[in-house]
Amino acid sequence: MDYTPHGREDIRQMFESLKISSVKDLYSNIPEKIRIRSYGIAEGISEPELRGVLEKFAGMNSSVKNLKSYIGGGAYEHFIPAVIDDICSKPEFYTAYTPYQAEASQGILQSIYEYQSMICELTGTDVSNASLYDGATAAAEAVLISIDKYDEGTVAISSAVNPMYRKVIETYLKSSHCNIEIVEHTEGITDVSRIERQISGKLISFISQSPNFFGCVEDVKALSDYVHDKKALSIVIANPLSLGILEAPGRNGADIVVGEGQPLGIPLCFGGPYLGFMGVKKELMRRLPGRIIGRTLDKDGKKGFVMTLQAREQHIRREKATSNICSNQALMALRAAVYMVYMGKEGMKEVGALNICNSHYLAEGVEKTGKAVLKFKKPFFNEFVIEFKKDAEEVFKIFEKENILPGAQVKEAGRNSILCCVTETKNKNDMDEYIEIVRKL
Amino acid sequence: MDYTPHGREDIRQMFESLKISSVKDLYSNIPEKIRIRSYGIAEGISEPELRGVLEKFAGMNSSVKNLKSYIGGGAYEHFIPAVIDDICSKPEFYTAYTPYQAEASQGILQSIYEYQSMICELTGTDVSNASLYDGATAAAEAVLISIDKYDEGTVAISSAVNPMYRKVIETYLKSSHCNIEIVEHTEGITDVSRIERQISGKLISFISQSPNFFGCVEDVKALSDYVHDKKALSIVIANPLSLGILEAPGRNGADIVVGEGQPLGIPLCFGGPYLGFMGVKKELMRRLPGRIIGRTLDKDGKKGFVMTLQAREQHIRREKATSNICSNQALMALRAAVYMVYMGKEGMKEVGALNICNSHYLAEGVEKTGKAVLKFKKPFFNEFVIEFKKDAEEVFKIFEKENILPGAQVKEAGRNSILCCVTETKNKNDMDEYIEIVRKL
Amino acid sequence: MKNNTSLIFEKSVKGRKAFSLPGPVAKGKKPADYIPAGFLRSSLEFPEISELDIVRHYTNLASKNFSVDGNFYPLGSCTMKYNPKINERICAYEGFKDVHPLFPCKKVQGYMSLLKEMEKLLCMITGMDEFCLHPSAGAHGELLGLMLIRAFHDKQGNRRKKIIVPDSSHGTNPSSAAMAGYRIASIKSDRDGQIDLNELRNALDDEVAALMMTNPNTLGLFEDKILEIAGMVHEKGALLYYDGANLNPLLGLCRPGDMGFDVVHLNLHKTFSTPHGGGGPGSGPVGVKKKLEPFLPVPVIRREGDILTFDFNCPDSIGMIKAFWGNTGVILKAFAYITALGDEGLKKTGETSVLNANYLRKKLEEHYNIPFNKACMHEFVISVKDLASKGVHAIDIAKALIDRGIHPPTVYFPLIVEESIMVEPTETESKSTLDSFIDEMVQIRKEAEQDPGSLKNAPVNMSVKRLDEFKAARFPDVRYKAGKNNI
Amino acid sequence: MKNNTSLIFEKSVKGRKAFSLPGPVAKGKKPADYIPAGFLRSSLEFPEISELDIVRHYTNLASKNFSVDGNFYPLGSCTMKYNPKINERICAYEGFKDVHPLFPCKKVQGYMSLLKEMEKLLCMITGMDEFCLHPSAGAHGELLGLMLIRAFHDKQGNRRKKIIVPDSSHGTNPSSAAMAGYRIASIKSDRDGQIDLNELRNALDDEVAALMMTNPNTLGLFEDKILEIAGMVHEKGALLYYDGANLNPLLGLCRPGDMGFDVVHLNLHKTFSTPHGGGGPGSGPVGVKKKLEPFLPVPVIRREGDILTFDFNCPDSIGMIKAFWGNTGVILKAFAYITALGDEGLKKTGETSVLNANYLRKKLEEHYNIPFNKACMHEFVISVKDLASKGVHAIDIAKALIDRGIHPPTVYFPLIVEESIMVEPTETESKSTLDSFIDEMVQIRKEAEQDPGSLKNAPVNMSVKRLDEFKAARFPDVRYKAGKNNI
Ligand SMILES: Cc1ncc(COP(=O)(O)O)c(C=O)c1O
Ligand SMILES: Cc1ncc(COP(=O)(O)O)c(C=O)c1O
Repeated sequence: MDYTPHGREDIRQMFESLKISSVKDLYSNIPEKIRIRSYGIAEGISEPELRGVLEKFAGMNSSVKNLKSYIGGGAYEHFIPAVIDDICSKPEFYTAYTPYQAEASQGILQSIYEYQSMICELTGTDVSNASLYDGATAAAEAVLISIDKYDEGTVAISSAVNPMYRKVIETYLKSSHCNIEIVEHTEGITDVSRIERQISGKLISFISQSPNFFGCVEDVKALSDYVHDKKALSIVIANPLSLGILEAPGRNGADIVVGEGQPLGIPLCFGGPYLGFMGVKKELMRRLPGRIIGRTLDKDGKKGFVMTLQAREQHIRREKATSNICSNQALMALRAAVYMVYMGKEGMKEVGALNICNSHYLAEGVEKTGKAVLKFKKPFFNEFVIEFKKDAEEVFKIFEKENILPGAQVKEAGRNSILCCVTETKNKNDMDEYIEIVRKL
Repeated sequence: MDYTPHGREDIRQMFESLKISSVKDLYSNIPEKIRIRSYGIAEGISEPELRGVLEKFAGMNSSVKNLKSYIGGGAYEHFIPAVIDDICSKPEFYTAYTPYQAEASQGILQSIYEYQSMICELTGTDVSNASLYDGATAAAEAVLISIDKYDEGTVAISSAVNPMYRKVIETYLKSSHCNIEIVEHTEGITDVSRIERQISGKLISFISQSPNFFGCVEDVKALSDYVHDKKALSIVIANPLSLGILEAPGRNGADIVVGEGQPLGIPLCFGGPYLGFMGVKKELMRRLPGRIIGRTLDKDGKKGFVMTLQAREQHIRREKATSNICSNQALMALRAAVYMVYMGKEGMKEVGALNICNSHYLAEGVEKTGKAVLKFKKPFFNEFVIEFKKDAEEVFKIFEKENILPGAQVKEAGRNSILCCVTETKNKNDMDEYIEIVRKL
Repeated sequence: MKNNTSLIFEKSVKGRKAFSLPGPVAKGKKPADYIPAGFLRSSLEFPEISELDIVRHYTNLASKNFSVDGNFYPLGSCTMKYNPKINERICAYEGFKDVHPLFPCKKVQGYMSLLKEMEKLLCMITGMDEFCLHPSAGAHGELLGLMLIRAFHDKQGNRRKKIIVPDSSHGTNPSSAAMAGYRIASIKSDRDGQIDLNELRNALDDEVAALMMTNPNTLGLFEDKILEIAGMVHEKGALLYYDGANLNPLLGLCRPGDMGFDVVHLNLHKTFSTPHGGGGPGSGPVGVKKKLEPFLPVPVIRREGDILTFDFNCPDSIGMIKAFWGNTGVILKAFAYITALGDEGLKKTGETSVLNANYLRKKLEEHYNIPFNKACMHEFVISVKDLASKGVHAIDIAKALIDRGIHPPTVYFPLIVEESIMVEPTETESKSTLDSFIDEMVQIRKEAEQDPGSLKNAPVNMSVKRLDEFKAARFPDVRYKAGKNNI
Repeated sequence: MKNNTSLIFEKSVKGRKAFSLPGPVAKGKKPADYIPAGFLRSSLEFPEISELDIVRHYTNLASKNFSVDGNFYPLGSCTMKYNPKINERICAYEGFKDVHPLFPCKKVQGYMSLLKEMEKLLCMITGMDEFCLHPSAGAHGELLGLMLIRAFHDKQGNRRKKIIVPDSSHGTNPSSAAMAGYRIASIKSDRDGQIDLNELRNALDDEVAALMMTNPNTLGLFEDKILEIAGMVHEKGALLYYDGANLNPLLGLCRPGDMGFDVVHLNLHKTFSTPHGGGGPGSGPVGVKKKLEPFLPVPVIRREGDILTFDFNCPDSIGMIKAFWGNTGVILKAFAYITALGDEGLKKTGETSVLNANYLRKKLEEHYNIPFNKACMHEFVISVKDLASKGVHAIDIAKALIDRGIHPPTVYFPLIVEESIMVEPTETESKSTLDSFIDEMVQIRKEAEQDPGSLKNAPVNMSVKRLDEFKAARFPDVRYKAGKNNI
C-alpha cells in the first residue's frame, strides 16, 4: 500500500506536460553509481494486515492497565480526561505545522499563548516559551541560559536531581567552558551549607529539583536566596502537577523553572513524546530558547497572535541563536493546556491534594507493617523511597506474582530501596493490597 | 459528577432575575403527591471511576479480536478502514441534530445526498431515503409500502429470508388486513413454482433475500419476473457488501431493495446501532418512509441541499404519514457513505471477490476432509451451511477449545448444521486451522 | 480551492483509489469460478478518490455544519445537551465495539448484565415495572408502546380502535398510532395550554385504547391535572401513554409511573445525553406497568442458573420489533451517563434544565411575546405573530440566528402556537452562553422592527444563502447521476 | 456569539468546573497534615470553565486553523504529506500508549523489538550502519550528530574547531553546530545553486570537523557532485553530515550512506508521515557509519539471552541527550508507515513526490520566475523579485493564497534566493489539487500585476487580517495577566 493518489490517466497527463516517459527522466543528474534497485525490506501490506502486525507488537507489552504500577521516576501515570484526547485529535491541530502563517494559524497560536500564560502562573515566572523537547533537555537549555549570561564558571547540581537529567545536562555541556559540580544531598534534600562548603569558583547556576528525585519537597526559597547571594541563577526543575498545591518556585525566587510536562495529560507512551516546559523571569526573556507566541493587533486593530521575538531563533539568527530548537512539542503543549483548563483552579489543587494524601496513606501503611521504613523523613508529594528489610530483588518477585510493580529500582536510593510513586490513579483497595503484601514479607 | 456548568455566583444571579430562592419555587404546580425524594440509585462517580466500572463490563465480553468468529447471520465482521472512525468522530457530524435548518447543516445534508446516490447505484434503484432503523425494520417498511399501494392481499415471504426479519415483518403487520404466507425454499433457494402452487389470493408483494439466510444467491430476475406477472411488488433484501460484485437487484427487476447496512463500515457493537437502507423505483418515491435529502438552489442560484418531500412525513402529515420514523440512523449512513467512497468502484469489487474466494476456500477445504458436507449446493457469497457428520454440539466444544466459534447454530439450517461465514478478515492460516480441526473430528 | 463545493462524484478520477486489502488466499481463483456469470455485476459507478482527498472532502463538509460542540443549539423538544466525550471513548472499547450479537450468551455476560442493569435503572427513574431496550428511537418506542396496548386490549378480548392525542402533540404520536392500526382522536388544548378535561371527557368512549401525552407538554408546561387525567382514562378501561421526549426536567423530581402512566417511552438521545448523530441513531426504550409485561418483545433477558440469557419463549409476546436487541452502542452511553451522575447528578440535571429555561424566558419576555408565560419546565414557546405586520416570520428569526453562530430553536412547532419559536437551552449551557443568546435575540428583535429586510436576507454568513425548499419538493433531485444536471 | 475570540481566561467564571476526581482514601486527611504550610501554595489563577465551554473553546480555535486535512499545504522543506489515520489509531493501542518507560525490559519486549527493528529499517533506507532513535526532532538530531563528530575527532586526539555549512542551508545547521561548540564557516553556492567546489576546497582546512549538507539541497536540486565532495571532505580527515529533512524524493532511489555521508539525521515527521502536530512533536533519528558507533548515546538496545535490554554501559558514549529513549509514540507511527509501504511503496512515494513537484514547476514556469529552473526533486523555489516594482512581495502572494484556502509555501527561505517562495507539494496530493493550485497562482499573478493593492490587503477571509509582527516584537505581550490589557 501507499498513499500516492494518481491513477494511470493522471500520470499520463503529467508525463505529457513534462514531456517525459518515466519519472526516471527527471533523475538524469543522479549518478548511476549511487542508484539502488531496492532496499531489500519486506513488501508492503494492506491496512488490515498492518493492524495485525502492530497489534502483535503491542500485545507483547505490559501496560499500566494490566500491570498495577507504582513506578514514577520522571514519568507518571495520571488520569487523563477524555476531553483531552478528543480535542487534541482534531486534525486542525495535529496535521498543521508550526504557525509560520499567523492568519491561517490563529487556533494553534491562541492555544499556545494560553499555554504560556498558564505555565507562567503555575511556575510563578514572567515568560514561558512554547515548549521544549522534554524535561531533561529543558533543564539543559536552562543551564545554557546561565552560560549565555555569565559565559564561564561553575554549574552546580544537586545530587537529588533525577540522574537522567544530570546526564543530559552533562552531555549538553561537554563543549562548554563550564565545569559541573554535583552537590550531595543530605537525608534526601539539598543542603545550602553543603553548596557553600563545596563550591569555590564562580557559581553561575544552581540546579535543584522539587519535588526531587526521591520525592522530597525542597526548600526552594532557601536555595534561591543562597544562589542569588552568589549572583547566580537559581534553576528549579518542578513537577508541574505538584504546583497545583505546592508553592510556585518562581515565587520562592527561582529564576528559571523547567520540568517535564508529561503529568499534565500526556500518555506514558514508553517515554515520549513528552513536553519540556520553561518559564523565566522577565530579565531573561530575550535569552529564552525556542518559540514564543505573542499577542498583537491586525490591520483593523483586532487582537490576534503571532510567533514573536524571532530574532532569538535559528532560522533568523543562525549560529547566534539562543538555541537550535525548531520543531518543538507543540501538540503536547496543547494537551497540557487543555489539561490545565479542564482541571482549572480547583481541580489542580484537588488532584495535588489527592496525590499527597494517597501517597502518604500508602507510606504510613507500609511503615506500620514493620517490614520496611521510609528512607527519608521529609515532606513529599507523590513519591518516596521505601527501604525494605528484605532483599529488594526478592520483594520484587513477590509483588510480581500479584501482577504489581511496587516501584522503581533505582540504585541512587540505596540497597534494598525502591522509589515508590502513588498518584490519584490508585484507590484504597489497591493500596491496602500493597500494604498487605508488605506485611507478609 | 454532572455536566451542569453553574458556579454559585451564576446561580445567585439567575435566582435574582427570577426572583426565586430555590428552583423548587418553579415547581409550584407540580402536585406534592407525585414528587420524589430520590430514585434510590447509587451515588454518582467521577470520570476515572466511570472508566473503571465500564472497563469491567467490557472485560466480561469476548470480542472478535480475542475469539476467532465465523458467525454471520445478519451481522458481519468486516475490515473497517481507520478513515471512517476518524471522519465519523468529528463532532460537527455526531453532535448535530437532524438538519432542519438547511443552511447550518450543509455538511450532513450533502453527505446524505451522496449516500442516497450511492445506495441507488449499488441497489439499482432510483430513489433512496436517508436511512431506517435497521435491515429488519427496513424490510417491514418495504412491505408496508406494498400495503399502502394495494391495501389488501397476501404478502409472501421466502423461508430463506432471515428468520428475525420474518418475525419483525410479522409484528409490523399484525394490525394490517393482509395475511402473510411463508414459501418454503427448495434446496436453499426460492423456487418460483412453489410460489405459484402455494399462493392463491391476490399477491401484493413477495419478499426474498439474496444472498439469502443460508448464504445462497437467489435468482432475483426470475423471482421478480414472476411477481411482476402477478402485478405485485418484488421486495429484495440484499447484503450491500455483496453488491460490489453481484448484480444489483434493481437491475434484475426488484421494485424495492432493502437491507442491513452494517457490513459497510459499521462496528458489530452487539447488534446496533446499525443501518436500514431502502432504495425504490421512481414510481414509489412519494410512498417512501423516512427522510429524503434533495438538491436545490439558494437565493443566489447556488446549489445546496435540504430535506425534501416532507409532505410524506409525520411532523407534517401526522397520522397520514408514510411512516412514523423521525430520528433515523444518520450517523450510520455517514459511516456507510464514507465506506463506499473509501472502497470506491474497485474496492467494492475487490472486497466482494475476497469474500467469495475466501468462503469458497474454506467450504472446499471442509468438504475435502470428508467429515462434513455443504448442505446446499448453490452459489454463495460469504456464508454457507455446513452439515457435520458429528453432533454439532460436540463440534462446537472442540472448536471452542481452540478459541474459535465455527459458525452460528441456527435451527433453520437443520440438525448438526451450522451457518458459517467467511469474510476478508480471515486469512489462509486461519482457514487452514479451521479445516485441520474439522479433519480431526 | 474551487472544488470545495463539488460532490464526491464530481471529484472522482478514473484509477484513483484509497482502499487496500490483503491478497486472495488461493492464487488465480476468481469469483467467476464460483458464481454464474449472470449473477455477477456488470458495472458499479462509485467514486474513485485518494485517501487524502476523501479526508479533505469530509473535513470540508464538517466545517459547514453547526453542532453542539461548536454552537449553542437550543432546539426545543430535542434536548441538545452536551454529549460527554468519555462516553464516546467507552463505546469504543474493544469489549463493546467488536462483539457479535450472536455470540453465545456465556461469552457476552458483560453486555447482558449491563443491559439488565439498565432496565432496572430506567424502571427506577420512571417508576415503571419493566423495560424493553429494543426500540431504535422515540417513534419506534411509540410504535412498540401502541402495539403493547393493542395486545393488552386484544388479550382482554376488547379490541379498541381509537387513540386520543392532544393537538399539541408531536407528529410521531398520531403517526405511530396509525401505524399500529388505530384511528386518531385529536383533542384541543385549553386556555392554559394544557389538556382540556372537558374535551378529554367527551372523547373518552369505550373505543378508546389509550391517551398519548407528554408531560411537560410541548409548550414546556407541566400538565398539573395529570392525576385526574389518569383517573379518567383508567376509569374508562383505557391506558395512559407517556411520550418521554420531555423527561429531562423531571429528573430527580417526579416519575411518570407515579403519575399513572401505563406505558412510557424514553429518548436516550435526549434525556440521557447520547449524541444525536446528525439525526440518529437514537434509542427509545419502553417501560410498562406489570400488566403489560407479558406482551413485551422477545428476546427478554433472564437469569438462568449462573448466567443471563435471552429468552425467546414468551407466548404472549408481540414478537420482534427489530433484528437483535436494540441500539446497544447507544444504550451503553446512556448507561455510562446515568452511572456517572447518580441520584444527585440526575436531580441537579433536571433542576438546572428548568432554571436555564426560566432564566431565558424571564429575560426574553420583555422583548418577545410568550403566549403561555408562566413558570415553565425545560423549554418555552415564543410567538412572533406580532411581527407579521413587518413581514417577519419565525423562519426569519431562525435564519438571523444562524448568521450569529447560534443554531435556531425549533420553529412552527407546536402547531397550536402561531409563528412559534420553541426554546430549550438544556442544563449544560452556562449563563455566559444564555446571556449571549439573549443579547442576540434582543438585537434581532430590534432589527425586525427597524430593518426587517435584512432578516429576510439571512443567512449571509454561511456557505449557502437561503435555500429554496419549494423547488426541492417540486422538482426532486434526490440522487446524483453522472452526466445529468438534475436541477 | 460574541465571546468567540475571547481568551480562555476571559471566559472564566468563579465556581465553574469541568473536572471530576475520586474522593480521598482517608477521610478527613488534608495536605496540610503532611506538608508544612510554607510549602503550600497560596493562590493559583487558573480558568474556571465548564466542560462544554472548554470543548466549544477549542472547537472554535480549531476552526481557525489551516491543516493538511483541511487544506493544500505545500510548505517547502517541511514535507506536509498526508498523515495516515491508521497510524493515529495504532498509536492509541493500550499496549503502546499506557506503557511506562521504566517498566522492566522483559515486560516491554514489544516496544524493544519494534525499536530494534526500526533501527534496522532506517539503516537499510539510508545505507548507514547503526541508528539511534533518541533525538526529538531534526535539530536535536543535528546536535547529536555534531556531538558524535566531536567525540570522534576527540577520540583521535584531534580536536577540530570548524563546521562548514553552505549558505543555502537551514538555520538549524549552523545553530546546532554552534551549540556543539563549533565555529561556522559558511560557503557560497555556485551558479547552479549547488555547493561550489572551489569554495569548498578553500574552506577545507584541518580545523574542519565536518561539512553539513542536505541533498537534494534547499533549492530542491540534487547535488550531483556529491561523490567528489565526499572525496574532498574525507581526504581532509573531515566527516560528511547529512541533513535528512529532504530525504523524501530519494526514497527507493539512492541512499546517503552510499553517497559517502558519515552521519545522517532523518525527520520522521517529514519523510515518514508522522503528523507535525502544529509544530511538534517530531523525531530525528541519527544514523552513523561503523566508526562512529562507539559514541552513540546510551542506552543502546542489545540482545541479552532471550530478550532485548537497554545497555547503559558504553564507555565511549557521549551520554544521554534526553530522558528515556526517544519520542517512541512518533517512531511507532513511522514504523507503521514503513511497514505498510514496503519496498515498492517507498519507491513510489519518492518518485511521486518528484513528479508532483516537477509538474507544478513546469506549469508555473510560464507565470513565475524560477531561478534554477531544471528538473527538480521534491520541491523548487520561485522568486517574485520581479514583482517588487509593483510593491508586491513574497509575503503578499502568501497571504493571497490564504484567502483562497491554500496554506502558503515557505517564503524567504532559502536565503540565497531573493523573495523566494519554496513549493513542496508532496506525493500525497492529487493532480486535481495541483491543478487548482496552479489556477490560483496564475490568478494571483494577474492580480499582482493589475491590482497589487488587493494583495497587500490579503487575507480578508480569515478571523483576523494581516497581523502586525513588528508591534508584537517591539511590545511583547506573551502572557495573559488578569486586569492587564497588555497590548
Ligand atoms: C415530543 C417528541 N416525541 C417524540 C419524538 C420522536 O422521537 P425520535 O425522533 O427519537 O423518533 C420527538 C422527537 O423530536 C419529540 O420531540
Ligand atoms: C532542511 C531542514 N533541516 C533541518 C530542519 C529542522 O528539523 P526540526 O524542525 O525537526 O528540528 C528543518 C525543518 O524545517 C529543515 O527543513
